[in-house]
Amino acid sequence: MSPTLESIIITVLLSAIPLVFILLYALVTLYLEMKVAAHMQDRVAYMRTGWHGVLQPFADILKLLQKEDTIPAAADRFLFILAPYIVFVGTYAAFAIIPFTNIYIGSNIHLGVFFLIGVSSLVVIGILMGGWASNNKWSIFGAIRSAAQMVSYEIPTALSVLIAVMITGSLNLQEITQFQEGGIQNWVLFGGPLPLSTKLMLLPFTFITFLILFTASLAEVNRTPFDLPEAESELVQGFNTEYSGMRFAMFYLAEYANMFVVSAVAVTLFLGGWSSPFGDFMSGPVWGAFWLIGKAMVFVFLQIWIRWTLPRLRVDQLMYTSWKVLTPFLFVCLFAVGLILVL
Amino acid sequence: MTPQEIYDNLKAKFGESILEAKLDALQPWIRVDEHRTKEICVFLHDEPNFRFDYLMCLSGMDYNNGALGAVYHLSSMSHKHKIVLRANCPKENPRIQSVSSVWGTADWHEREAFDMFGIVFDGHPDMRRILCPDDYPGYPLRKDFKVPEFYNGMKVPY
Amino acid sequence: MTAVATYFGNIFRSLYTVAVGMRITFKHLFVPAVTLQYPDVKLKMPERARNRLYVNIDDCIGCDQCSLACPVDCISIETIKSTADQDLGVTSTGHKKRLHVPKFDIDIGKCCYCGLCVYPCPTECIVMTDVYEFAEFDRHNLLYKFSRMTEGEIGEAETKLKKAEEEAAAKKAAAAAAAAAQPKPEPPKAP
Amino acid sequence: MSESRVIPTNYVTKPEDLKTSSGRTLRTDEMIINMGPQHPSTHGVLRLEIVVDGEIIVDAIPHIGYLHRCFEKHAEHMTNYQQVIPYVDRMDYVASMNNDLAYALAVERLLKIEVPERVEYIRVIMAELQRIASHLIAVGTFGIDSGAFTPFLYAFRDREFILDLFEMTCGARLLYNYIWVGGVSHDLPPTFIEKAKEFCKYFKPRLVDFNNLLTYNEIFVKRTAKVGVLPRDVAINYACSGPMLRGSGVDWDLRRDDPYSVYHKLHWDVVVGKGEVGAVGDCWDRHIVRMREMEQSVRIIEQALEAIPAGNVQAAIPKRIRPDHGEVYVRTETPRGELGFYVVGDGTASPYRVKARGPAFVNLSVLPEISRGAMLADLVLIVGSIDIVLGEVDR
Repeated sequence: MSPTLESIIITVLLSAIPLVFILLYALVTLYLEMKVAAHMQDRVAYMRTGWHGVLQPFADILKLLQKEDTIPAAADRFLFILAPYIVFVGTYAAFAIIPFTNIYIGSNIHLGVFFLIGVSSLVVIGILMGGWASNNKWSIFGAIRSAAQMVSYEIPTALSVLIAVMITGSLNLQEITQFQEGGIQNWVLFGGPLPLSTKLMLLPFTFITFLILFTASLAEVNRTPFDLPEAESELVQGFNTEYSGMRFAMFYLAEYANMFVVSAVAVTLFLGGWSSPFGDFMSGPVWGAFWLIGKAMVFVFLQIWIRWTLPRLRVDQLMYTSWKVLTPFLFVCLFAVGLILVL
Repeated sequence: MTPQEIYDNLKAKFGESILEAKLDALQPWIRVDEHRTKEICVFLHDEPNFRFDYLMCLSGMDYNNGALGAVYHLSSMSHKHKIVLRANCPKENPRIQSVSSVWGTADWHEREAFDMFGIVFDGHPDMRRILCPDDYPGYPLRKDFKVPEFYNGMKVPY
Repeated sequence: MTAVATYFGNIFRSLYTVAVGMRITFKHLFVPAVTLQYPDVKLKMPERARNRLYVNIDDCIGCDQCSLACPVDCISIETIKSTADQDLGVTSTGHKKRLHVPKFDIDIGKCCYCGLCVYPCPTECIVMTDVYEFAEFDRHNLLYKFSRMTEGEIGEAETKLKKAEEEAAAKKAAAAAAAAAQPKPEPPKAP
Repeated sequence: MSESRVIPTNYVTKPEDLKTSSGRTLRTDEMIINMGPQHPSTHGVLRLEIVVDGEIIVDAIPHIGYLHRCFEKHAEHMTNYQQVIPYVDRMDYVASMNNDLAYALAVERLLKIEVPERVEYIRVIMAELQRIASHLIAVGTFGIDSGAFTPFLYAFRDREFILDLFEMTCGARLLYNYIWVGGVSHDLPPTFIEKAKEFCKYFKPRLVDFNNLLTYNEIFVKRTAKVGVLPRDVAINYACSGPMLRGSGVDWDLRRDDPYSVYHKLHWDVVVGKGEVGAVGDCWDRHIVRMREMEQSVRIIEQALEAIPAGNVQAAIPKRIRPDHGEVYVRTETPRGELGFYVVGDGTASPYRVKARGPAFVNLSVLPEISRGAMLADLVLIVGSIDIVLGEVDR
């Protein structure tokens, strides 16, 4: 075979790994969300399908797949069909730059973080397309709300990522993780491997930035308390009201994948990605994957936990928090970190 | 204020439009002329020593002798006294003056009385049926109401 | 300054109350669940539970009290008077049974389970049991027929009744004729 | 959050208002949405025709009648007054014990019957237990309307205790037909008293948990403060009652101001909204009034359980109810407000006319008044805070 054909096959194979990972991960998170939500509400989720409902995620997926996915008569057919795939592409593309271990990364581009910010706004287009195409008043509401929300939360996400990049000095996520290698004290959250004096000065700002990054990423993923686009009690189901069957499954999968992407990026930037917290005790290619996925799952659990505790914000409060609370704080942190690094 | 005093004041103020009263009943009531109910109610509502600011219940009635009627149960929160007003009207052309401008709650009560008995309240902002569908034949709570056999082509059982 | 105070006050209160809320839900992760796995673990019904109706037809004297008391008229009873020679026996509560009950139907689909029919029954033959799993695939099966009289018995009771009525009618006619024939010759006796 | 948010009055943009840079008029129009009978947060089959300009509501027109079951027509065709009680149960199916109590009191006032002391105490205990159960549903669904799903399940877990108590006494869990004209159908079972005490002890810490999780949560507070503000005089003019009225700061409770049964013998205080968070009479006030009313109800139940005398509960049940000509309007305090029955007797055994004045029907009529200028997400909360049950609205 000609070398180009070979490289194409290799890249296809390499890109298939995250897809397999997403499917496995989605099953686990579906089960996790179901069980955690149930036990937090003093009830027991499914116990019938398999031991303690283990097979329920498969049952859900199968149900969604074999369900008839209707297209509303007055819907804009082409956009309606395209929307879920755009949303999934937006999420799946972000997997390319997450460094799972020191040897494996989708594509080791030097503008990883820049690419991430660009791709995650693709999701907004997909949601807008879905909301507009289903020709339903509620979905229009959901779509417009989610557009406003996503756009206004791009700013805090981008700023907090900028602060992390300022501390580490490179846009390539692999290098960022290598910068943080060598135990917990080198994590960016605790000031990175800089001399102790700068670390101590950096500490409060990196904590605030990490907290803001996590909150803003909650809004990116449309999770409570920012789940206005699909607010059950007001907009029935928001932009995916008219979707059913396979397309709804695609939206669903995209949301779960997005949950992982967001927590994986937060972990890579601030908590040292695949580097183990005990220096080089448990580090190595296989351990690296374990550490990254473990830390990311902790944050996925945190998102689920928040979802079943907090009520929902109103649209104007949503905007208020983004523009008047998160962004000003980040400017202060940006200025302070810049100053400290220069000293 | 005992019902007797209320009756005397009303008789003094409105004279002939206070038609009859039964003050020894379990709950004393006064019957008023149905074309001046609004004035009487405004008087009852604004008069300082009456101050009937709470219309508890307005119910339509079919007296089964060719007369329909509306019964107003009024109470005052400050003075803690109650009175019952009645306004009757003939079955052929049932019209009573609306009091929805005096008490906001009368708006929906009067629409229900219209829906159930067919009593039209003059001066009501939005006189249409509230519970039954708009094209429902007849007024259900009248004593001589026959349940229609078919409604919009649907067979009404029983 | 108050604007800045409220600004930071809001942020602090939001973080604090969110943390309090999350502590509560986390605590509930370790509280045992309250759900019962229904088909395996059944809730014990108290003895006054009002679910399915049951009629002990032997004790029923056909007095129609329960169908009068029912607000939704879901009980329909038909009775045939028994003639003198038939002895229907005595109910467990000592009431003499004088009526055959060929038809005692309760449409449990219409019943509103209010229990008003249980109180007026003199022989307490209608009872609300605590059986609540009586769903049916066909609505017509919800019409419970409690009477156990076969077609033959009903036919026989009817013919007997008709015969007894004819005799009674004949006897009354004869007595009336006889009474009409006698009054003149018999002078009123002295008191 | 922006405290001084002035709700725009003229939010309807007229076509000539908006000019694009090139001078063309940008025509904007309002959208009419049907928050139709089938909607996750209308608490039943209520249709709200909302005229919306963007997210701000220009007008909300409620359409009711989808659950109209002709209660009043049924009541006139019953063969005796006792048979109306199962229908009264089904009117406000969330607080049916209070409905029975209201109807029974009305007919007893008509027949001028005196009820033994023990029955009065049983009725107070049952009514207050039902108030807690009904408030738990109201508060739980209010949490769901604002997006928090967990409080609803905690509320239902606690409500199961009360339903078990009811089932132990009268055999049914939702529609009881327990309070009859002149008494109650069964006397309390022997284990009832200490089981009820056990519930009171169990329930108090649960309320504190519930408040910390939902009521004092800053997001919930921001969602409900200054939303759907019902001023005092509008509340009285629209004859609102119950938590709607007390939420607006009016100190009015029928159990104290128009006393019936043995409430005058028990000590408890009326909870009034004081606008601790936003304005007086907003959604949060109505919510906190319901929460604190539950604590008062527990206090009442404990006192009533102590003071319950012995006696025959079926003593005053009349064999044949034949009231002479007369009419009576009796009102009682149900969880949603003032439920009044106007019963007219005409000498026969079946009632001539029974008019039920449902509190939810009246409280709902004030909805257009308080939801103008609110946002769509607020309308959901305003409907939730009014706590309507469509069985009672439509009768």
